[in-house]
Amino acid sequence: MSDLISPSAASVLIQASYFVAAFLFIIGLKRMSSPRTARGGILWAGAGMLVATVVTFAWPGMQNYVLMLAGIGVGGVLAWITGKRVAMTDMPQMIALYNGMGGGAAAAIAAVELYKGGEHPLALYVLAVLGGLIGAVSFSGSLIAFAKLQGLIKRSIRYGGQQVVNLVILVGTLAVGALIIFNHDAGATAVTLFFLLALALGLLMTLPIGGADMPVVISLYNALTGLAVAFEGFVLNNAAMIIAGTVVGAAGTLLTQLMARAMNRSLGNVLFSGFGETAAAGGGEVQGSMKPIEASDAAVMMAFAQKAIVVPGYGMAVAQAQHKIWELAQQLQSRGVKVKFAIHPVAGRMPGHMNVLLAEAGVPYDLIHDLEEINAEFDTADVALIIGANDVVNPAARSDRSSPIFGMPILNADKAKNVIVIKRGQGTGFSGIENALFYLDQTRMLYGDGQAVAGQLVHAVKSV
Amino acid sequence: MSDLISPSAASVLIQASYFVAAFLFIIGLKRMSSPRTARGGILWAGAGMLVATVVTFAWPGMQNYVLMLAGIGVGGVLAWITGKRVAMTDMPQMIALYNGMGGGAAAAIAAVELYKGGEHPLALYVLAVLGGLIGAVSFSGSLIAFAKLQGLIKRSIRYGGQQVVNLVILVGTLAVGALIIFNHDAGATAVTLFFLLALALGLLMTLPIGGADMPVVISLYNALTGLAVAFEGFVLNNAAMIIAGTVVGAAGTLLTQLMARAMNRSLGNVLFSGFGETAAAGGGEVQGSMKPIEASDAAVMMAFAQKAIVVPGYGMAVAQAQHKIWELAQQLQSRGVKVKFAIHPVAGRMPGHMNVLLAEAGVPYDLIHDLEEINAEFDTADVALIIGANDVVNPAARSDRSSPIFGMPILNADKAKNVIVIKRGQGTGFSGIENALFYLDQTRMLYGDGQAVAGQLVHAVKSV
Amino acid sequence: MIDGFIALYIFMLAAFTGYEVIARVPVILHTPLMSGSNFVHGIVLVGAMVALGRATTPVGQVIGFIGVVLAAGNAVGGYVVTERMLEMFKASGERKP
Amino acid sequence: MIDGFIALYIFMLAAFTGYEVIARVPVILHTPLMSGSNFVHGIVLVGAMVALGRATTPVGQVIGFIGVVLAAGNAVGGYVVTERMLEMFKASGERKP
Ligand SMILES: NC(=O)c1ccc[n+]([C@@H]2O[C@H](COP(=O)([O-])OP(=O)(O)OC[C@H]3O[C@@H](n4cnc5c(N)ncnc54)[C@H](OP(=O)(O)O)[C@@H]3O)[C@@H](O)[C@H]2O)c1
Ligand SMILES: NC(=O)c1ccc[n+]([C@@H]2O[C@H](COP(=O)([O-])OP(=O)(O)OC[C@H]3O[C@@H](n4cnc5c(N)ncnc54)[C@H](OP(=O)(O)O)[C@@H]3O)[C@@H](O)[C@H]2O)c1
Repeated sequence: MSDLISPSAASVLIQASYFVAAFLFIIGLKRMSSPRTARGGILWAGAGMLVATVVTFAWPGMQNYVLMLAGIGVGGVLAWITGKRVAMTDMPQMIALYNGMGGGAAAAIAAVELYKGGEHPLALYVLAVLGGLIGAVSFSGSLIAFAKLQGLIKRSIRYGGQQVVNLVILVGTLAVGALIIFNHDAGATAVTLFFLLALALGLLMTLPIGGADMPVVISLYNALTGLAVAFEGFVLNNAAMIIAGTVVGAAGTLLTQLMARAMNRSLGNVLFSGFGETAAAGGGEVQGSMKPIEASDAAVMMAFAQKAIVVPGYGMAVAQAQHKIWELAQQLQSRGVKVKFAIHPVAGRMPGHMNVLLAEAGVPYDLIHDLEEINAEFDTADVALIIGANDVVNPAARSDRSSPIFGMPILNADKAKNVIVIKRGQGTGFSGIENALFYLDQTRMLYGDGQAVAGQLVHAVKSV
Repeated sequence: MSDLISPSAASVLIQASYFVAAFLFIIGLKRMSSPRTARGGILWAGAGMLVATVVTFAWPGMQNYVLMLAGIGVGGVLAWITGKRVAMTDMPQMIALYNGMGGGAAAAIAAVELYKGGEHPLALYVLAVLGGLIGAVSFSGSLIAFAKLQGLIKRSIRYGGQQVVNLVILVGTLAVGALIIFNHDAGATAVTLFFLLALALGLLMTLPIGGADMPVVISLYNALTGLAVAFEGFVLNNAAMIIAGTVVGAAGTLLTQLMARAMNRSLGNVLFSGFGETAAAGGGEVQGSMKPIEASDAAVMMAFAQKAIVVPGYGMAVAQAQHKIWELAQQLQSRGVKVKFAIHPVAGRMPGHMNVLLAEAGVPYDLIHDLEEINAEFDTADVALIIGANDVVNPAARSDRSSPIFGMPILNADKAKNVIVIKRGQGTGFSGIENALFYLDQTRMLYGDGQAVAGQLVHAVKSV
Repeated sequence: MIDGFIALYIFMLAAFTGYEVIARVPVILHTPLMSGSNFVHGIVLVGAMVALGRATTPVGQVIGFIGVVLAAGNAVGGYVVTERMLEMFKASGERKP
Repeated sequence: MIDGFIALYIFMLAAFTGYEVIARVPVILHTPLMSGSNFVHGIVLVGAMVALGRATTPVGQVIGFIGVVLAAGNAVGGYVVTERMLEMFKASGERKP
């Protein structure tokens, strides 16, 4: 195809297409950041990507077209299949995986250029090396994040002096990088060593971070991949990469901060000071006892309520109970109960986790309410049904200064006339602390796996 | 000074300073667009301007330094004095004036380059010509806007076929511009003719637009000047001009739309369809009669109120009554009356007009409330004191479909127990229509100039 | 190569654009937006294609090929996942087919 | 001169930046912000200075001089007016000296 077009016409076409792609990416991201227009946004960005990819085949003086098509085929088909098949609850790790691949690709570009060597301006070498470093860290780090969330790595590996070791490796990587920058004859060994060190750095940085902090870490690596792509864009003199990469780098940085803030943590805390240690169990003693209830009794209670508020949490995701819960809600609605869903901003393990799950189950989003919208309404609710939520309804956040979650706004489920809590046993939530809500007079515990219990409730309500 | 620095060091210094300036401009605008940080914004932007201006003296190979300093001195000092002296109510026309000067400067740059001629890429000529056209239109147009708001031009000059004439002139200007672009030997006559036509176009486009539409028009010319500056920045290869100009061009375009929307008009309507015709008097008949009241009686009514809401409008600006009104409010406060100020988004003749005036008089901004905040409170107010407002409290906007202001949200002053209206006589407001509020049973008219009447009220309240 | 200061300008402006475009995004869109921006840097594919296309040594070809595979995975996977997530954000009216 | 496509990119990014930076500005800031952005295009002063500084003919010098006068008026006037307007936006607490 590239033979049909004169080199200069091809290059104007390519440049113009890249311009259009960069424009569409920005428009797409803009639309994706507002709920009303979000669905269209990905289509715009996708169109940009398609245009940019297709015209790149016309780049003058290229070879290896067969390899290129094969590569796109292999990578594209695998990603397509896995992306289509993955369950909604497994989204975060898939994002980590695809993001890591992008970082790896940026590192590969850097490797190709650095192995090639040659006389280039200093700035170009600096950018190639930095982009390679960041890309490689994002690659191996994202793979670890994937493995942790997928349950392939179960423990967070920690040892004394870990941060010192990581710092030493970072310095070593930078030293080898500097060697490559200032001595263009450093040779293939140095380049290989550089990338091995960078990959090790990403690995070791990510291993100690707890699985629950992963969404923030993934978002950070996402921003880093953007930056790596931008740097390699400068190296290849490719404006689309520069702009898309930088835009993602900046947007991703902000997003990372917003996510950390929504979880009531600082980014530094996620990455370093705690290095992923989930808060140690703490907080004051709890008075009273937990009072169990049977599904049939809970069903009666709900069936005759005027208004019920459902509070889903991480346990609903684990149990995949969202479909059953929606069935239950519909049952209740058909009996005239007013049902609303209350979603805490950090319920679950990723921002918007519950929204995505409920949306998947078909819950219309006008039944779903934010913390600010619904908190005043618990007063007037006859039943609050807590399913797999714990920290986000813990009143200690309001009152107990010594609690690790003190200060986090919570859903005021304790204000409802009756509270029913579905969970498997005495397990604590993410923060590992006791929950006084479970011991209140109006609270009843409905033990069991979320999905199973919800199924029982559906049956029981039918036969009321 | 420029002799002390080697050309290349100077040019890096200049480039770096321009970069810093562009960065500071963006940060400054960002801060100016939020009330909390607005005051700092102009300082950041100002610092950027200072840096850019000072380093420009080091530009290699320049002459005419004396002329340059003289020019900066003359323009700067005159602007400084007028800017410091102008009354707050006259701000819009001063903004128009300074903006016009910027447009004129961009046109001057284009003129210098075009008179010089020479072989340059086509794109450069196109940009020089377009920037010159836009800058010249903005220059003469802004001067007309200034003259109108300053009261130097009293009538809006209109005649049949006006738009056709303007279109012909536009086409003519573009034709001469094209001649200059494609024939570099077109010579000084063509360039002179081009600029004369462009200046005439700005003049003729602006003359028919009514004074009250001027804020929108000024904002539009502001955006255009930005664009002209950006284009001339491309011509001079000056990145600071390109970026600052484009940013202002885009920000100004959005601002113009927002302003037009806040006035419940479309931009096209302001510029073309109405070409500034203020809405013809219309709307239904009004029942009842206007009932006058004396200042002393009005003072008693207010002094014994629990809660009074002051609604200022354009008449307060005309009468410069804001200081007296604040004195009155303080008098009332010291008698235990709860006083609030209610500001409609388009009260007065420019967005934020009333806020600036009240701020000038020293009214703390926590007493000042937006339409959304305060509208529910009129129900509980004993007195609504309307001073020089008319359209923004006209209930026809709520109920009368035939009214030209139908659909505009208004301040619900008619819900207050008593309404006192200060105005000079039977004059209508901007839209030229009757106001049913003035005929309501609970409304009393307090005739006279705003400032004088407010003074009488202050006296009368003191002696209650 | 794009000249130094121009590169800086582009970098600054793109960073401002990225930052401002997603400022004030609601929490529920954090994950889809993370996924969407993840997709956008899949543009690295065009760079990987060029790197592979210009590679002449076997090492270059192998690394270039790996780069293309990874980049294609980023782009395609990012798209599919984002699209699936955003597809779910519908109001009750839209749901009934 | 900045190369064509790069110029386009800068233009696009600067336009996005300008647009996004002031999106969602409250009505009361419309006039000060108009004045503030009016000040920012006062940067035309540096262009006018260069145009005058490189002018060799009397015509060029006269027009260049006019340009500098006008541009300085734009920059200085824009600053003074904006600063005065923004100076007034204070809460009641700040007012008492
Ligand atoms: N959303 C985010 O982006 C994000 C990211 C990282 C961390 N976090 C943190 O995660 C926490 C989220 O709070 P949350 O209230 O949603 O969850 P949570 O506090 O982690 O509590 C989850 C509860 O679900 C129960 N559970 C687990 N599996 C279950 C199953 N199969 N069936 C029924 N119940 C089950 C557990 O008790 P049993 O073991 O007794 O069943 C546990 O008490 C917050 O502390 C937040 O800061 C959030
Ligand atoms: N804010 C903006 O950005 C903007 C821009 C353009 C247009 N507008 C339009 O302007 C209107 C603003 O409404 P508004 O209620 O503020 O004003 P208005 O409807 O224009 O009414 C002003 C009233 O003030 C009275 N008045 C004039 N001079 C006075 C004096 N010296 N002392 C006392 N009263 C005096 C006039 O009546 P007398 O003659 O009887 O005294 C007149 O009825 C809206 O229609 C709006 O759409 C606003």
